[in-house]
Amino acid sequence: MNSLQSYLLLSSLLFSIGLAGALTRRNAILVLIGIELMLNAANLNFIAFWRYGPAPEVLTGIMFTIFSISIAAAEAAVGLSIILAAYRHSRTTDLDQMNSLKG
Amino acid sequence: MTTSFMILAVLTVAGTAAAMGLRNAVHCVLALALGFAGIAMLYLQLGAQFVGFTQILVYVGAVAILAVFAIMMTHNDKSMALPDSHSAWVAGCIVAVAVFAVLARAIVSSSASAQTQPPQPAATVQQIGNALMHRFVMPLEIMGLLLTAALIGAVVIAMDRREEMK
Amino acid sequence: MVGEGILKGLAETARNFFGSYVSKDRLTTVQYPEQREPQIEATRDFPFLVYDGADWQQGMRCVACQICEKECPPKCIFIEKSKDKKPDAFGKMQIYPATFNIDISVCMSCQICVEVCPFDAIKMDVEYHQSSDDRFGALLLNKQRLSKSNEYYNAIHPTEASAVDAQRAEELAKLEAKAKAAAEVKAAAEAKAAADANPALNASPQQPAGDPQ
Amino acid sequence: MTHLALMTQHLDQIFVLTSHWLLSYLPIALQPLCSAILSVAAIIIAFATLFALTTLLERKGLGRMQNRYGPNRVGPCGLFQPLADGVKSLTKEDIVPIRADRAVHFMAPVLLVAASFMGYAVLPIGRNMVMVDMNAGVLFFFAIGSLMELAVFMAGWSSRSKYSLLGAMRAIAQMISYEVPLVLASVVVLMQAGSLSTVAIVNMQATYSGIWPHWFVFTPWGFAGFALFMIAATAESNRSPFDLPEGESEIIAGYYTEYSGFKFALFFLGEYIGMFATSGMAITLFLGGWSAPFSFLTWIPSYFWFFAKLLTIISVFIWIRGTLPRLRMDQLMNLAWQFMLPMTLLNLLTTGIWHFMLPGFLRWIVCSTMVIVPCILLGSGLKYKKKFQIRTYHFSQ
Repeated sequence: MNSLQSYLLLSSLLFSIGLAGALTRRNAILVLIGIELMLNAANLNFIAFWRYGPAPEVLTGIMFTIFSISIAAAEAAVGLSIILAAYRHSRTTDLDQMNSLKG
Repeated sequence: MTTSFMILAVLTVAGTAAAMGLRNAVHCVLALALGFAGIAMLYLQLGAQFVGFTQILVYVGAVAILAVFAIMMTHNDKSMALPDSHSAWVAGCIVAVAVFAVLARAIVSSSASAQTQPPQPAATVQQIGNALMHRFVMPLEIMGLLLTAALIGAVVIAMDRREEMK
Repeated sequence: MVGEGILKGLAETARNFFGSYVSKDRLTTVQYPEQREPQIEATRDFPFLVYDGADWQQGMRCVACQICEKECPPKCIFIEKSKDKKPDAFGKMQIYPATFNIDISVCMSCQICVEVCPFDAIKMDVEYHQSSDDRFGALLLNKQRLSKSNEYYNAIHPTEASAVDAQRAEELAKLEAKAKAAAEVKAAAEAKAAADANPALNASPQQPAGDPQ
Repeated sequence: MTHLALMTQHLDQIFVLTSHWLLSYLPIALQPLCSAILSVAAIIIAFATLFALTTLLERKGLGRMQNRYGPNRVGPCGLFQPLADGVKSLTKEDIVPIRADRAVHFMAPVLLVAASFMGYAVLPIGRNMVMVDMNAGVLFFFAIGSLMELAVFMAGWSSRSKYSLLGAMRAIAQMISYEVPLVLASVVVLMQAGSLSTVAIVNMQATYSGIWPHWFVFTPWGFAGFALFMIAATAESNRSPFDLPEGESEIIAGYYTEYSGFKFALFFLGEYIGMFATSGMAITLFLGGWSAPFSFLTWIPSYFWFFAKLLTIISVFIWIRGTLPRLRMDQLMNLAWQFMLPMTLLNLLTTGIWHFMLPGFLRWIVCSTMVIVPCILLGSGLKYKKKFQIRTYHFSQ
């Protein structure tokens, strides 16, 4: 039996992994990836709730996930280009070393 | 829990954990692609075919490749070889474990999550299309605008300004 | 018009495709093991040693002077002189090569050995079927494998070979005339000895027709 | 008469019936699994054979286009050449560069071949001959196609060779650039068919008015879409004239420079299988899938038509490879973003207009103009873009 609970637990585990990555990694790209992972965990939650929810025919969960995926794509593109610009400026992607605001 | 769910869950968790734990950044992204594919298959298992394929198309096909490109372009970064600092690692893991503990406790104790399997709801492409064109037409338009803005913004930000200065 | 060049190109390749089935002279490929292109006369690949007469050891023109060994740019020739001597084509006693090896995997077919040889003993071969599964042994040619008869030389490079033969005949005639003169000077007393001046010469039936005898 | 009709119907369904007959001997519980295994095996065998045939056809065809014979030694007319090639690649030494990332280096060709074979799951090869009739079949196909980029990157990166990495970067840049027009060109069909299911798309085209079929390629937008799709497919499958990722004269063999033996053969296989899959998708979307070109030819089995169309497209691919020289990188990108993308977007508009105009002659004129005029304008824009100067060589003078 696949219960809603198992999906929710899995998604919270994925969220925690993403969070751990975002907190521990020093490379900006990997931090961004960790954030993407947390987004994905939320998406999995949406789909699981759509599947087990009271009114699946409204497709709200699916719609939310589709929009979320699109936003995540946009976010990844902009985020990575910001990292590239920052790298070009400070010659590093290490977040600990990017400690100057002056352009 | 069925076997297929277990396999997919293990695959996804292993992929994402490797993505967050491996030393080599490119390995991280490849493992992440595996994790994304696992999530996509979980979507398929939940009956959300369209979202599953979109997940593969966007995450494995685009975001992972984009991340790989970013890593290659910042390749001569010496700090990549350095290990992540130990204290940050421990602190991050503690926070993550704490968050997971809270979430898991909430999920287990919640009455809503103990639901049994209802009949498979249908989410055909036609239904999704109709929903996008009627109920969700405004978000769709905003999404188009956002994606266009993100496209232009990404190009402008990532453009090398040194050539302009010449 | 956009794409006109592409269409022209496509038409050209299509014409080639169908044309190659219709007209055979489009296909210039020679189907090698069954068909051979006739070789031109100046073809050359690796050196060989010329001998006169039937016996390759007896008729070997090489006198082991080692000029070719010294001149060879990639140093692929190895010669060892003999201790004893044997008469050469002109009746003179000469040493001969006890060992004569050419490593044709090293040889670059430059023909310098041929050009420096004063005895016309080394010439260029046309035999190109040298492939072998023995990487070292088969490509290191020894004296026996290098020796080829003068008829063979005449067969593969007729113009060049007849010039060489004519020159050699001339030399031989000169030598003989000299010998005859010397014999006439010594004359009467040793008339019989002069008659058979060169027994080795008589053992060379392939000497060209220009032989004064 | 009915007897004949029944016989042709049986011939048409011979593979489906055989599969049903074979499965009927198995217990019910095993039937879905065995049915899947059976169809996967059938697809792998059929398309691997087609791959072998195509390599021979390609070498022979290219040879003839260059006034050569092509392979003619192994077997009659060189028919066993693919077999000899296979044996050769199997017995060759498998070399992995010493600094290569072994695991990734090994997985790249496997992923490539697996991804390229997965696309066949949604291709209707004949009537009732599709592995899974997915509701979002076309989306599945493109999603799987995007996996190939990852495989290419893995191959190029793990080899630790500059040629491999350059080739992989070129390949990915090219595949991403051409994926946009590829998907947009197929969207016109989805607009008109109103479905993402490949079976529904083919069924819609398999009807006739008079003797003429309703293939989408026989409309202005369909023809333009087909042409754009095929150009993008050529680039997607890294074939000449878009074979920059392999560019022998510059980067040896691109991303599979460091592969040898069987892994190299796997790359080769994956590339061809991917090409067949994209061609099969073009057939499904625009050329009516398994349907016969004339209504009076419907008695010929449906799978025959699919493979006939596939072989025709492959021949055109070979013909183009024998004709056109390789593009430069900037030409490639200009073509993608300055010609293909605007054309596909305009084609979307054309399709919309076609849909809402009344059937008739006017619709044809308007839509044809909308396709042809931008094509000429954009094409001439590409053509006269660069004014080349006489190059001077400073050091040689």
